[in-house]
Amino acid sequence: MLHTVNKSPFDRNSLESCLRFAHQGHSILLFEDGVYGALKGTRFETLLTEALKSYNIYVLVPDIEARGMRTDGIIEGIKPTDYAGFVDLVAQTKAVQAWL
Amino acid sequence: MLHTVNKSPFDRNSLESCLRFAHQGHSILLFEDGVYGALKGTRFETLLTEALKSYNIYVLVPDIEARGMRTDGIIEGIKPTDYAGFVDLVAQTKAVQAWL
Amino acid sequence: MKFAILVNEGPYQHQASDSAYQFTKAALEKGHEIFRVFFYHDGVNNASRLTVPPQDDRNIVNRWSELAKEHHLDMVVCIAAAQRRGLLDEKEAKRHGKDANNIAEGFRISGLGQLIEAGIQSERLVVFGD
Amino acid sequence: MKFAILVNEGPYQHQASDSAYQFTKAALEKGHEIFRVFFYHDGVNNASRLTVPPQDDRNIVNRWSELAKEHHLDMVVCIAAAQRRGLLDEKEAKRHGKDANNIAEGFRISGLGQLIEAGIQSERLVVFGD
Amino acid sequence: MEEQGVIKKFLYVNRKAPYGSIYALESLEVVLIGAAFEQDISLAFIDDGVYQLKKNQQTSVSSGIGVKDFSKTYRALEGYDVEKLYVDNKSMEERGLTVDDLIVDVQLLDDAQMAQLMEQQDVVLSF
Amino acid sequence: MEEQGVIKKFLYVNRKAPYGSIYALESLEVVLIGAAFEQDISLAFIDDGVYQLKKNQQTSVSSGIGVKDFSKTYRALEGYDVEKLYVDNKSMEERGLTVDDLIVDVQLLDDAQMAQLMEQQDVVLSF
Repeated sequence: MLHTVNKSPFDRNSLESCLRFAHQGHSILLFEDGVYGALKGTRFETLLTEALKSYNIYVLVPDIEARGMRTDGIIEGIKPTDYAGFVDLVAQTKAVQAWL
Repeated sequence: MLHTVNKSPFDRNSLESCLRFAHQGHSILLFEDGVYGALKGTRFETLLTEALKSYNIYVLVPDIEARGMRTDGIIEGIKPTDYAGFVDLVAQTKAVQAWL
Repeated sequence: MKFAILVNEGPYQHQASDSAYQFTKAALEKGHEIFRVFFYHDGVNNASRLTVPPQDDRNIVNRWSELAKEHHLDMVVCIAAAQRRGLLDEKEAKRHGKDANNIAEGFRISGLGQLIEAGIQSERLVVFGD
Repeated sequence: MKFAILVNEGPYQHQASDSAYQFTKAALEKGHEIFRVFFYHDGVNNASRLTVPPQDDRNIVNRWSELAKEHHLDMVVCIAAAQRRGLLDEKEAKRHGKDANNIAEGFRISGLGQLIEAGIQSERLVVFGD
Repeated sequence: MEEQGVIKKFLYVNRKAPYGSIYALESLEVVLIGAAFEQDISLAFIDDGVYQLKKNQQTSVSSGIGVKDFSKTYRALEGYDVEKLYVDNKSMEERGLTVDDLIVDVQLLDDAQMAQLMEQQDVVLSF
Repeated sequence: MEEQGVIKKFLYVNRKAPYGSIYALESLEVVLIGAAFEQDISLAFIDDGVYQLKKNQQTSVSSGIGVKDFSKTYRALEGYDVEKLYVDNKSMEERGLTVDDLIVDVQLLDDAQMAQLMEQQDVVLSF
């Protein structure tokens, strides 16, 4: 299953709820304001680093760049992708759950 | 100053930010989904009980009742009010800050 | 006392417009003056005369129009926000070559300066949003 | 593969419609089929032909209309959500005694059953919202 | 309304409080319409979504917050054969709620059970 | 545009990230218009609002997320005599940001200083 998270972890509880219910081996895509969770040096870095042990985590590069960040600022292990990659992720998994 | 908080503390960080910047003696009104913060028995009860030592905290009864709660479910010290009371609170303080 | 009201969200999706309406009504009932109600962001959608809410639900747009009529409220819709979102009066529709307009009675379209002016001229500004 | 897209927010206020558009475009470029794009909640406001965004900004409504034209997309606006928010086609306007309609080219108004059908008929449903 | 025998598992995920926004109400409207399609429907209530089911909601167009109370519609779901309502136990606990506070019968699920439920779905609708 | 000599303290409170929603952009539009009224204007950036000022934002109508980059407008504020930009230090720290990451010069404030700034205002605009 693919989980999508589009909200900043600083502002909302969506990422935390997603992590509570996602299965080992599931994929999680961070996009829109959700990309702030993918960055090194924030209060959430530990949470994400821990989550990487259980999930495949992706982050949408156009959203990262729009917000003034670069792919080298992403936590190691989180995979950068683009809209085409987003489409592939959806196609590869059985269902998508949006954590709105 | 009157601070208004209309978001659930479970969902957003607005109440916590408000409490970080409100001055001793300021008034805080919880309304809309913000009223969930005023209830006894939730994870935020301690935070609100502590905040009552520094602030005058109000909660909008029509929003409480709409959501199936009753005034006897409100944390002791938080004052129930209605729209007319909301108007008075605004009139009594120099400025209003909405924590959207 | 002189109040100004800012509404940042559209009808139905968020409670902001409902709360702003109840507050405005209560303030008027207490004898306060409402200098202006300003609609910004998606709040501009509160001014559409094309809404058809279910019969058993409140009619947010009409409620505002009626309150305005009764109390001579100045209800201003931000022109920039309205253009982005498709809320036009006859003049704006003509100016942009659109074949229809959708503004409801009691609302007028004007600039953001009207919000600043409301902040200056009123004694309290109360903001309702998401 | 056959995708369905659900858009829950209006244009400009939230990024949902932008993201949904970029996703849909990318899916089409990869040769996938889009069974339907369904607009719900404030998402119905993406279908207004009265928007006039600033010249240097994207035109969200036109972008959808053009994509639909090019790829024969089925873009459906939820009737119940649209009525509440003032998004009408000619037939709906007539039915409710409204003097104007505001739906843009390429969109059609229909019931929520079309969303369920999209869930059944497509292989993946992707939701964009706030 | 039959779709030629295709039966999919649909999950409606409700994570938002009622009244502050319309998502709860409009989600319920989809559920009601969707019931006619004879799919395998489940509803999950998580985070502030559990508040949607709180008993004793009290407001009307002419009183309270001026918005109609739609909570009784959850009781009507049974009549539409929508009977699988699942509530996240942790969300209930954090809010000091028990099943007695809810307007309908539900099944309380722990994290693992809710995760299992989600895993089985074909279509997940979240608003 | 003068208002007969009335000068009020206006504070714009920015707590939301850019692009995910329009609040940051439309807040800035109010600031620009408001500058013509010769009031005493301050801008506060708190929580995800600090991200509005991040350097190197990169998107346009035809690339990236397809939304125009408006961050350069913050640089233009000085030309409108809007010079009091205050940033919450704790929000910066939690996000691993320093003033070097920001597109404009700002003053970092601790909790007490920011509270003091808010206390002095006549009108607080939050979006």
